[in-house]
Amino acid sequence: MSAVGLGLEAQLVLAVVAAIVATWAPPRLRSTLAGVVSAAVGLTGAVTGVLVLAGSRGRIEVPTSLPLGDVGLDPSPLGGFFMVVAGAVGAVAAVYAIGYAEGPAASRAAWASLPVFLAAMQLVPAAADAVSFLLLWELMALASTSLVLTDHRDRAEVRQAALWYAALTQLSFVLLLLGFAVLVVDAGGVGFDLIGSLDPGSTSASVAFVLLVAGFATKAGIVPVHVWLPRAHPAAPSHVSAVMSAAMVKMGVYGALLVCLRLLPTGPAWWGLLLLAFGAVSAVYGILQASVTSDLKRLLAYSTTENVGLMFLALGTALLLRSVGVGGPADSAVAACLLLVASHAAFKCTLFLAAGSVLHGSGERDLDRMGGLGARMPVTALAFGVGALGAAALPVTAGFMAEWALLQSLIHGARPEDRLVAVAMPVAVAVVALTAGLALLTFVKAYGIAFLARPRSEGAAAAHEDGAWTMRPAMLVSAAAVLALGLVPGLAAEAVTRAGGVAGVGRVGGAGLELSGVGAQLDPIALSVMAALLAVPVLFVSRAAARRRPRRQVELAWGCGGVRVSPRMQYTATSYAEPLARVFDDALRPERDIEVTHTSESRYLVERVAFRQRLDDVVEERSYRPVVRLADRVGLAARRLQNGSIHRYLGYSFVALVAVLVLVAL
Amino acid sequence: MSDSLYAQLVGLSGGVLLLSAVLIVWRRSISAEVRLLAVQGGALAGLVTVLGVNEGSTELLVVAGLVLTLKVVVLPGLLFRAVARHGASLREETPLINTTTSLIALSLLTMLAFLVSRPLLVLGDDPAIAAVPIGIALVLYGFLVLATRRHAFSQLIGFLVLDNGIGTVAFLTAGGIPLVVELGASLDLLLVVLILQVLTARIRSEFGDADLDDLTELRD
Amino acid sequence: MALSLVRLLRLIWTTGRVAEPAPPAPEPTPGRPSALAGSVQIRHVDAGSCNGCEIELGAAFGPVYDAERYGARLVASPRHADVVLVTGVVTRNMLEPLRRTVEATPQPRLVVAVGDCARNCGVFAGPYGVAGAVPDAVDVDLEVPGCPPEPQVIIEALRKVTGR
Amino acid sequence: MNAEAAVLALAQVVAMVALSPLLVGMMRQVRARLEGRAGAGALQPWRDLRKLLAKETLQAAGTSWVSVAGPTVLIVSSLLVCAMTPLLGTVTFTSVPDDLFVVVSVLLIGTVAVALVGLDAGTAFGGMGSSRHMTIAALVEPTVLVSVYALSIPVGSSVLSQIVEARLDDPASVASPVSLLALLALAVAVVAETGRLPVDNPSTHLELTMVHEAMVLESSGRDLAWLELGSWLRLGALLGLLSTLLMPWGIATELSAGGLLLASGALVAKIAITGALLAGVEVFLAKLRLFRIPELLAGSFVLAFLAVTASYLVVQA
Repeated sequence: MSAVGLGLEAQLVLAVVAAIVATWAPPRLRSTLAGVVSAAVGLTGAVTGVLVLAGSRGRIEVPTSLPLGDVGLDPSPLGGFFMVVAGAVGAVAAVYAIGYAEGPAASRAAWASLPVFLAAMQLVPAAADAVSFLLLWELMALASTSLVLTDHRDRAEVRQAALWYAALTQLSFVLLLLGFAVLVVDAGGVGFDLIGSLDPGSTSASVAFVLLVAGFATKAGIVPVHVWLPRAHPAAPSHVSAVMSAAMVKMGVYGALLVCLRLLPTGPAWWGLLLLAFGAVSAVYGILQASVTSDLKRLLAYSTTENVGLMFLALGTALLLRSVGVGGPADSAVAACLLLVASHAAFKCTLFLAAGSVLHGSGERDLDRMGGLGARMPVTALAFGVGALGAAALPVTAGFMAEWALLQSLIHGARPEDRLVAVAMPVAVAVVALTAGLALLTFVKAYGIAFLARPRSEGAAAAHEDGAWTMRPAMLVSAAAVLALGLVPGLAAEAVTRAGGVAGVGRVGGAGLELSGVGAQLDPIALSVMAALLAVPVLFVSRAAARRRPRRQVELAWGCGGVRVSPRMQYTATSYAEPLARVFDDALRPERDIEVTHTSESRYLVERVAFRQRLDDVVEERSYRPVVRLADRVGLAARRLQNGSIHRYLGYSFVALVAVLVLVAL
Repeated sequence: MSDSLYAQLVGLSGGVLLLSAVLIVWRRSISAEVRLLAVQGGALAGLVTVLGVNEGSTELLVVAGLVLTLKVVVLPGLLFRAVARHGASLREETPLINTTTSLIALSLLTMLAFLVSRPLLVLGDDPAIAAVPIGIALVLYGFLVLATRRHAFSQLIGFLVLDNGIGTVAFLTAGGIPLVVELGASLDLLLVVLILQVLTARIRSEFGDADLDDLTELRD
Repeated sequence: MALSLVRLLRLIWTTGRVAEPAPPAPEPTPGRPSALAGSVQIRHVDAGSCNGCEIELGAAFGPVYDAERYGARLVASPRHADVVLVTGVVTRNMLEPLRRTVEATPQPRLVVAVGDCARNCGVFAGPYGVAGAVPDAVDVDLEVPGCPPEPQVIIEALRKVTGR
Repeated sequence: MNAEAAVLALAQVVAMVALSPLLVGMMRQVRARLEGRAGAGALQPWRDLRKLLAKETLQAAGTSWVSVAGPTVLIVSSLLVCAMTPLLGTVTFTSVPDDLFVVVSVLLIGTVAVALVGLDAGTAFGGMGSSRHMTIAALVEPTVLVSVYALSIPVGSSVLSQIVEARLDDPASVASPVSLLALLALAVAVVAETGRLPVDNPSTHLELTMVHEAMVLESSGRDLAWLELGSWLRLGALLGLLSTLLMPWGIATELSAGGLLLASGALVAKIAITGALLAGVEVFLAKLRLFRIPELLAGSFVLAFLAVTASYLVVQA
């Protein structure tokens, strides 16, 4: 058996072992043992993925007792790329969870679900045919639902979230089932290679494309089917949120790439336009919601919608450009999409783990109640800071390189001759720019309000990060990946080339990235060296000045001479985003409520002012509520049909039988 | 006239047409909008002149002169007088959608105009044809103003922008609508303006305001 | 707008320079911190003034006297300031804020008491709301007499610090 | 190639460090003269800087390393922008091209550094300034990138030095509608980024109206010196870039002592003209209400978008 095949089998075996260990180990050792084996599952996945990317192949068949046949696994380079991403995130999160898991998160069920979830997720991109893909997909969905439910006993919103998640994830499954069914009927077989030989120009291909992309978009959290994300992420334990956000939603992106690059590679222009449009809307909507929310994990969840939107936008650009025969920029767009996947995995994993650490150390998830955590949780602050830089796409982090590649392909994709492209490209540039700008604000807010200034609550004041020794190294490793992908993106160029099947992505200088298809290159190390050299004279002058007059600590910050200085006078996350919320009033529709209580003596004197602001998800409010209400009403109406009388039920059956017979006769 | 100069002049007048329309949407003060409308009329007259000189057509030059008198002198003059009667500080304070959104909508409408004019490309690669999207964009801008402004004067201005857009498209594609048609249409417009002016003056003297939202109550 | 633009342009054109010619520079105060040569940022604290001194101070920084030409500038934060310029008697409510403001100013710093009230309570000596004159609250380096002091006098004091 | 680029970058950094304070001084002087005042002279910012470096630096209890490092990060990012933008010449490093996206991102590092400094002290005004500053920065971004997109279409590259060289070769393109619209949009963006009127009033003392000033209220001594110099350098580099795009003449396309000298003279003249123009215009402007600023930025965005459309029309004609 080849090394790849061995790796695939090892993941399955290790997952089973981990589940058994989690079930049987004594509670005291459960987290450690199950965590180590789960990490091994992730690590094996990552190594297998690397092997696949390095060029080796391997196929295994896992017998099942289902009539559909065996599960066939044969990862393509594209699948290998996603295996690396999912495996690495899984391993880091599992190590983190050893220290983090406590209470319900350390229960038997939770620890047994995690390795199953990881293995299923890592094997989804390895599936060689539609049936295996769907089976693994469903396993991943079930295991993740069980993980979201971890905390269901203590928090009502967890049950609510799990319900939403289950409903949408099943919707996704149904859409995929239908989509694959259309393709399989056309191709006469379930193998991906067989499906890949279909003609993408046919109507059925377009139907399948729409169904499949809709299904994958649901998993990926694209607007308007993103509503499970901001509910499930805050509900799940943080390491699970990290895996779901950094790796699982990527399976939606993988699916879209699978359809667009492998199964139906040369589609018409409107496919690209469709992806681009939904990507653009998701990117802007996601980051807009993220920028005004003050629940840290909800913020990160919306930022995931934003990033997945950018990935879809990149993919859509690639398809659109390919359909009009613009090869170089299209290849860079695919590369940008893959770079976005890798960078988002790195920084979102870091951010969720750090958010978990904050929750663990201070008990707070509301940014409005945090503050001053930098001094109390230095490692968390460092990791979150690096992750935030990545999410804000600032040099020299992973996010920056990915967004740079995307913008390069957009700029060089300009084709005035084709008006569709000519209109789509500047709109996309504007969308990416607005997204980048808002992401900057969002993460300055998240970092600045949580980690700087003074604590806004007792929980934040008493925050600490001792204990749980595995959390810190996990966060640091993840943060290091953010920097590494940003500093030496050239090293990932080879992987991206193989995975996307694209040309013109190479290495330049030390480990800089070159997009020769669009004639652009950038070496982040050289940029950092330049910055360091320029910093030398500045630091020299600072030192000289400091020698003459050293820095002096004073007791109070300047508060206009005020005598009362309370931490409540600081800006909060809500007030920080207030100007933005006002600018985008029409899109966000916040509900504001100001209540002024006057003193009893005079109505000119104010006793207290209460301000309340509610920001609901507009999409959810407008499009889901009516559906849910309708379902409720239909349900009520249906109750009249079943009144418990056996005669009536038999009557229904009889009527149905007659109806069928009549239909057949016709 | 050399080809490149011709192309540049067409581009220039097209640019002024478009820019003045953008500024009309941007500004709140109605007297400023009227001034911009005059500038726009001037640009339209300039465009017609350029086309006329290029084709050596006296008829077009005459039309240019008429456009100039009507759209730079007569119409803005009338509007100015009306605005002055209402007090010079007349402003469109609360359009139905705020200015920021209108401006964003403008950029999308521009792109739409550019996109829908794709079939016109078969008419040739004359600079005049390439500039047709500008005319379509003006029509769309005019409609936007017409649909989103509350004040009767702003609506009138939107209507005039729309008319300029139709004129631009017509001149660019057909080398000009026949003189009679243009004259007839312009005279119609003049009539509309006069009637509206009389009406708003009456409404104003009766109700003290010309805000269209308040006018909806007149039904009852 | 177009009209007001033209009008403003004409105003600028016809007005020209209103700043009066600079009087000769005074002798710098002995012991003035050499770091402050040519550039002095001022944080103004109204510790309980009748606003007479504020009017004169406003005039000193207005176009006619133009204190800025000597390198003096009003700033918003004591962290940016070199001189804390205090006007008025120190009321009880302002005692602590005044001390804090001086504390918040980085070294080298000077405290300038402007007006008779600031120097010795002036006409406001004695009432229960007054904690005392400025020297009673903080160390004063320079005093400007007058009730209110004329802009030239205030500027002269500032020029002694900037040395210009 | 790289050695020449290094020399040029060094020359640009030195020139900008020397010139930016003078530019700010000159702009204040222009404003003073238009207001009928005598003015402190163009050298005043240099005097302020010297004094700030000699003063004590205070640090309030509870502030973190951000307050210490932020000012340095700002100035280094500004210096990096000066080194990368084609101000004196168009010779660039091969592996770090003066791609406008990279330049903008480096600028944003500085923006973020100042915003965090504003939040660090935990004062009400610091947070307020930081929030406003980031809101404006976020909304400016689309205008900047779309106008760059418009400028890059005729050249086929977003590398600034190539855009400038193309403009040198074809001076007529400078006056084309595409270029004028894009530059107008970019100018509004620069005004917003550098906190000039009508977006922010750099000389206000009223905390509630502040944007940039509110964030640095807590900084003193050399921290303040770096923050001030950093934002002056930013203003200088952006005005320099704008004027180079508008008037590309005099810039050195290859490295020589004479060319560099000529380019320096040209740069001084260009920056002086644009700076004086900006200061002159500012006299006629009042600060906009914060919630009117999005209108201004949306307007500039439309201009940028029109520039893109115009570029398509031009390419076709």
